[in-house]
Amino acid sequence: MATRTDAARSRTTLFGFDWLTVALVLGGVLCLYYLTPLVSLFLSVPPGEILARMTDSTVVDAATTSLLSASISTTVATVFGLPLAYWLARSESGWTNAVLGVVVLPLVLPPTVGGIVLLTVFGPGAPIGAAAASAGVPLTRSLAGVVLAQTFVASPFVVVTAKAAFEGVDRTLEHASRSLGKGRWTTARNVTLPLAMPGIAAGVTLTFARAMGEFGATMMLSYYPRTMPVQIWVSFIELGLDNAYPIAVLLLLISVAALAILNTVAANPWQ
Amino acid sequence: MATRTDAARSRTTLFGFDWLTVALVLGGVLCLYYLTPLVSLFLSVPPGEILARMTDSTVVDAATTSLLSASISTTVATVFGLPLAYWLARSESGWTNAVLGVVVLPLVLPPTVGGIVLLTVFGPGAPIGAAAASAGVPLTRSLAGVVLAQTFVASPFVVVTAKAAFEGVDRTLEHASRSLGKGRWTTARNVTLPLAMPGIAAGVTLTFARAMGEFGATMMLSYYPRTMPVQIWVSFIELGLDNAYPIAVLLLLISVAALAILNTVAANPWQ
Amino acid sequence: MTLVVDGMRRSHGAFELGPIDLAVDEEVLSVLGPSGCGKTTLLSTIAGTVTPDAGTISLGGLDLTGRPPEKRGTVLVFQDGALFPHMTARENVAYAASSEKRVEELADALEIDAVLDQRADTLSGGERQRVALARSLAADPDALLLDEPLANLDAPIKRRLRDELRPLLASLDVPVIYVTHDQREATAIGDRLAVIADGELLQLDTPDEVFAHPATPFVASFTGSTNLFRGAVVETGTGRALDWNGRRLDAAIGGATVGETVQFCIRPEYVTLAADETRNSVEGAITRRVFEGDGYLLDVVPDGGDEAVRLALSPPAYERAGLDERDRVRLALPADAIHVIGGVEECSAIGPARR
Amino acid sequence: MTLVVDGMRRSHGAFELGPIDLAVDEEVLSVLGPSGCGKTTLLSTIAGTVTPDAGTISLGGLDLTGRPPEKRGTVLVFQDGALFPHMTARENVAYAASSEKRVEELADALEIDAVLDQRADTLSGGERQRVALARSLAADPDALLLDEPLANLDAPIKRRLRDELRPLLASLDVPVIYVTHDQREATAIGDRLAVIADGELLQLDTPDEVFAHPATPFVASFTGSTNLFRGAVVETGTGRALDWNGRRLDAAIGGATVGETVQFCIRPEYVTLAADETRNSVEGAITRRVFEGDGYLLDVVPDGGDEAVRLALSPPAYERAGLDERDRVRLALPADAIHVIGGVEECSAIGPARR
Repeated sequence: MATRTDAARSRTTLFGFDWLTVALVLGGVLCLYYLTPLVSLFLSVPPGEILARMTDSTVVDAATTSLLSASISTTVATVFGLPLAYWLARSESGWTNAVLGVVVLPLVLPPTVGGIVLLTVFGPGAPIGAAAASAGVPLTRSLAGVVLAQTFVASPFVVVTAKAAFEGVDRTLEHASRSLGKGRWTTARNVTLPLAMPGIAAGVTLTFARAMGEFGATMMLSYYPRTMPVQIWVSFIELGLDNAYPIAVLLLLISVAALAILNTVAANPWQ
Repeated sequence: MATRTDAARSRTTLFGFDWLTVALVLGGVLCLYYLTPLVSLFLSVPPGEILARMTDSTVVDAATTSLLSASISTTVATVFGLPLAYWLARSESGWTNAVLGVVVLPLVLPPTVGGIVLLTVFGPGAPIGAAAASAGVPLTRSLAGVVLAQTFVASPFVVVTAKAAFEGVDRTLEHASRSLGKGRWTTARNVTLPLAMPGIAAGVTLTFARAMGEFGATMMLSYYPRTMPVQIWVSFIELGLDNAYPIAVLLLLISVAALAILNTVAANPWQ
Repeated sequence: MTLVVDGMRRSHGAFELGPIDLAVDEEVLSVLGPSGCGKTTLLSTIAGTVTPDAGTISLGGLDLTGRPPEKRGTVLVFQDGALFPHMTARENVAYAASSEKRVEELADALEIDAVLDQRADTLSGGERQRVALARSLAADPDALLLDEPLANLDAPIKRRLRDELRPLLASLDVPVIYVTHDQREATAIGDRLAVIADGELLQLDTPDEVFAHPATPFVASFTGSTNLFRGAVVETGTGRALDWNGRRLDAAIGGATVGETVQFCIRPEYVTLAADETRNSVEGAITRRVFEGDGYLLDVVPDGGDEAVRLALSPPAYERAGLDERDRVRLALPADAIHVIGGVEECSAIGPARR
Repeated sequence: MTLVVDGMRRSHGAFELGPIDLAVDEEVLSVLGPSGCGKTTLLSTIAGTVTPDAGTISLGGLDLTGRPPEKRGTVLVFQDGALFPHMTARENVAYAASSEKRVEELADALEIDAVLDQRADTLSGGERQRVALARSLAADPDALLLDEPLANLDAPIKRRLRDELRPLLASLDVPVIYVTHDQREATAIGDRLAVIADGELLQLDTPDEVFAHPATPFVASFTGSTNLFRGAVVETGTGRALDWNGRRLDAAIGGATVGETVQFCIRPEYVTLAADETRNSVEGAITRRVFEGDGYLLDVVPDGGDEAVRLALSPPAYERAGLDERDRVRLALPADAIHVIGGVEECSAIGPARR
């Protein structure tokens, strides 16, 4: 038997070895495909030149618009999204699946389509949009429009990530707290929220990063005031690739910062 | 003691009730914000008119380009991404975290920035891009460019989702198979892959959906041939909102189909 | 104060618990049953974390049905302690305590002073359960519910905590329900013992009574009465007796009528080695000998039979007898240790379990 | 064929296993230890799913160290069976079997015919382990490694499978290592018994010998020898004896010298009720009585002492004695049942466990 087994074993090893190598090579190529262009960006432009152009008014304006709008969208998403995430995590209602579908749909919807559907409600031709515009609060080509676009596209991230974080908190702990005489709110504040915090922080970070990078829906809803991704497009189309670099570098650094937060204080949902 | 406890209890209930109501209202508003614009799109346009315009050459060309490019990108992402996902799920190497960071970065990077960094490598001004163009395979303003953009932006989805699926397969089962005399490859084929399949299917679905919707990087790399999201933008900007509806409806239906797949044969990663 | 469970039912998918009727005074009621029998669901309905489909639950005359968990005065102790992992042991106890002084008192009583400032998730299993108990007592429970609190502990720690728990729980003077799947734990801790299987309350009595007179074959098997046989009730000159594979066994027959086939059991500890032929004795060969460390189990197949009789001997008794596998012995089955269970039904507990 | 583990070490974070030296012939070696002691790591290094830091593992003279798991001939049986959930029971067994005929044979032997076409994830705990065993045997193991296969089963099923396992494992004629935290299971199944704690092999001997003469206080405590005391070795006219709180106890002293303080233990099953004053007898009051269902435990504090002596009685013996809590009794501690362990060291097992 030892012989039979040994013969079978060698074959497995040889094949196993090849298979492992092929797998590692394929994975390595993919990683290079992600990494090379990022490194290439920094090699393409002299740092001094980029730094000098950071104070250009287009860069400063775009950065201001993006940071302001993304902060507002993220706040709105968190305030409206956290209770929904908790309900999705804990409810035994038959509706959770349907509601989750509604939350996930904007995640799989192309952002340009998101822009189109938002225009059918908030565009100048739609009743709500027209009413708001005549009240002096135009919902397109305005900061409000940017926030509307970013919220639609980015807020599902905080909902699904916080939902997973709440689910990660053992229900037994909540039951224990309730059974010790503490109400729902005391339990949430002292037990659920502290334990879910890293996951919630991850959701907030992802939502902010997604809002900062929002392009498709914003192009439809609010070409002005220009956010950083829109400004990249405009600079590229009007003045050429070089002129898009400063904002691209800024946004890349913000993405790296978001990644750093995910891997430290927050809980990387993909880890 | 009963009295003290009862007094404390009533307070908790009242507050708990209010808190619950507020939470449900906030969550409900967010759901309405996702749902209303989607419904509104269908209310905005007469179905007959949309149907009639589905055969327009712009619609057909854009749909062909999108389906073809997204299929290629998804295949490439799956072939290169699955081995990487398995390695990320199972390796005890200290490198997994760094590699995962490289995979996640494109997920948090704005797609327009993705387009810019790809241009620094594959653009006509870059060595690789120039060499390819002179060999007759231009990597921008071509189907190749679309695939490059979509792969960069969409492939991380299959990696992170399949990674989670592989992690969901109890290692004990793999150890059991190995201990029964089966090699690495037999184990992967008979145990790991079948059990991870719903999660892998989810990753492939998400990657395909994301590739179909890719806009920011594609705008930079390959304005032509026009994919559906690009065509939406062009129709909207050149001919007005109404002309963007047919493709928007098509893409919305594809998104709903993706969602349906996630909730049936595949494993919705957010469930 | 009495905890009363009245006609409580709860179904979940194919599983159905109840109807359960219980009244627990200021005593410790052990609830014994296999995994998935509904023990935990029973506790959860009393604590209010699971809503029953029917029936009422009351404590000291106050109807608890429908009240939220925090307004019931019932405190649950969970299998792994359910300590809040982001807090220290002290913070866990203080979470439920009315004063810092009470925390110190309980830390003394449960001997957790030394670990009071450790984070809960760094405690060992035994320490965790001590802190969980202290936290539960800090909430001044009107009724205490314990869900397998010792299940995941190593043997020596489990033994020690069990011995400490008995007087502690008795001193609380509130209704206590103690759920476990371990028959020794259940008997050692409970004033009374309820046996549950498949969502049904099979027997509720003192531990001695349950062990001596199991109500069903399942109770007999689950409490370790592994000698479970079938026999016919026959008429003898002086009364009724059992006919077991042609052998006559004297026993208290109870309500069974002549001609009926009944199941009867005798605990292995009550079977003895007999010096010579007496009534209720059988002779046969030892077919299996199992050393369990604190005792020996001998399986003896009586001549002409096929069912083995199991006999438990303490190590000194075994050594005195000087027996070995395949030796022939004579066993006495004392008439007063034979318990007739009732009409024949299949006993599922000893076969491969059904879900 | 012999399985040899030689100087094997494996550390993981703060935990260190080994060095372990073992030689297992065609016999069943039980490995007993508390949770986290390194039992599972030991099996994993032998099976090849964990790489040892040092040492070698060989089977039948063939060096296994460094070989992948599938090339070792060692087959692991896991705690919950590790059945492939997407396959039927039959497909699970066939996965490892050389022929359909072998599947049928094993299904017969392990009585799983009835569930053979059920999906593995619908099986009950007992059925799962039967299928897992069949699958392991189907792979024709050169050595079989079992990792707590009965740990999660209900008592009657566990008892029955345990009784079936003993002859089954013995009939394999390959080295078998059976890991468990249950002292009764370990003794019932093993030809020899290894006790491990904190990654260290404390004792390896026949079960009788480990129970009668534990090598360390931990082994004594973990195997249920709860009477663990300290005494001084003194010179008497006729030889050496123990001085225990001023009492003279005859005992086999072994290597300890006069004046040395030693620990000694006596199993509760060997303590007996004495009729009148003899050598090695103590008198005192019963301070605690624990009914465990299949026996009684009595704690007796000898007059003038503070350490309780525990006595285990079978139910009939207890009933014959007619004792109750607080009654005064005289206990005999037979000289040949007292085992002197050696120099004084702290026994951590009975306190709140350290991690």
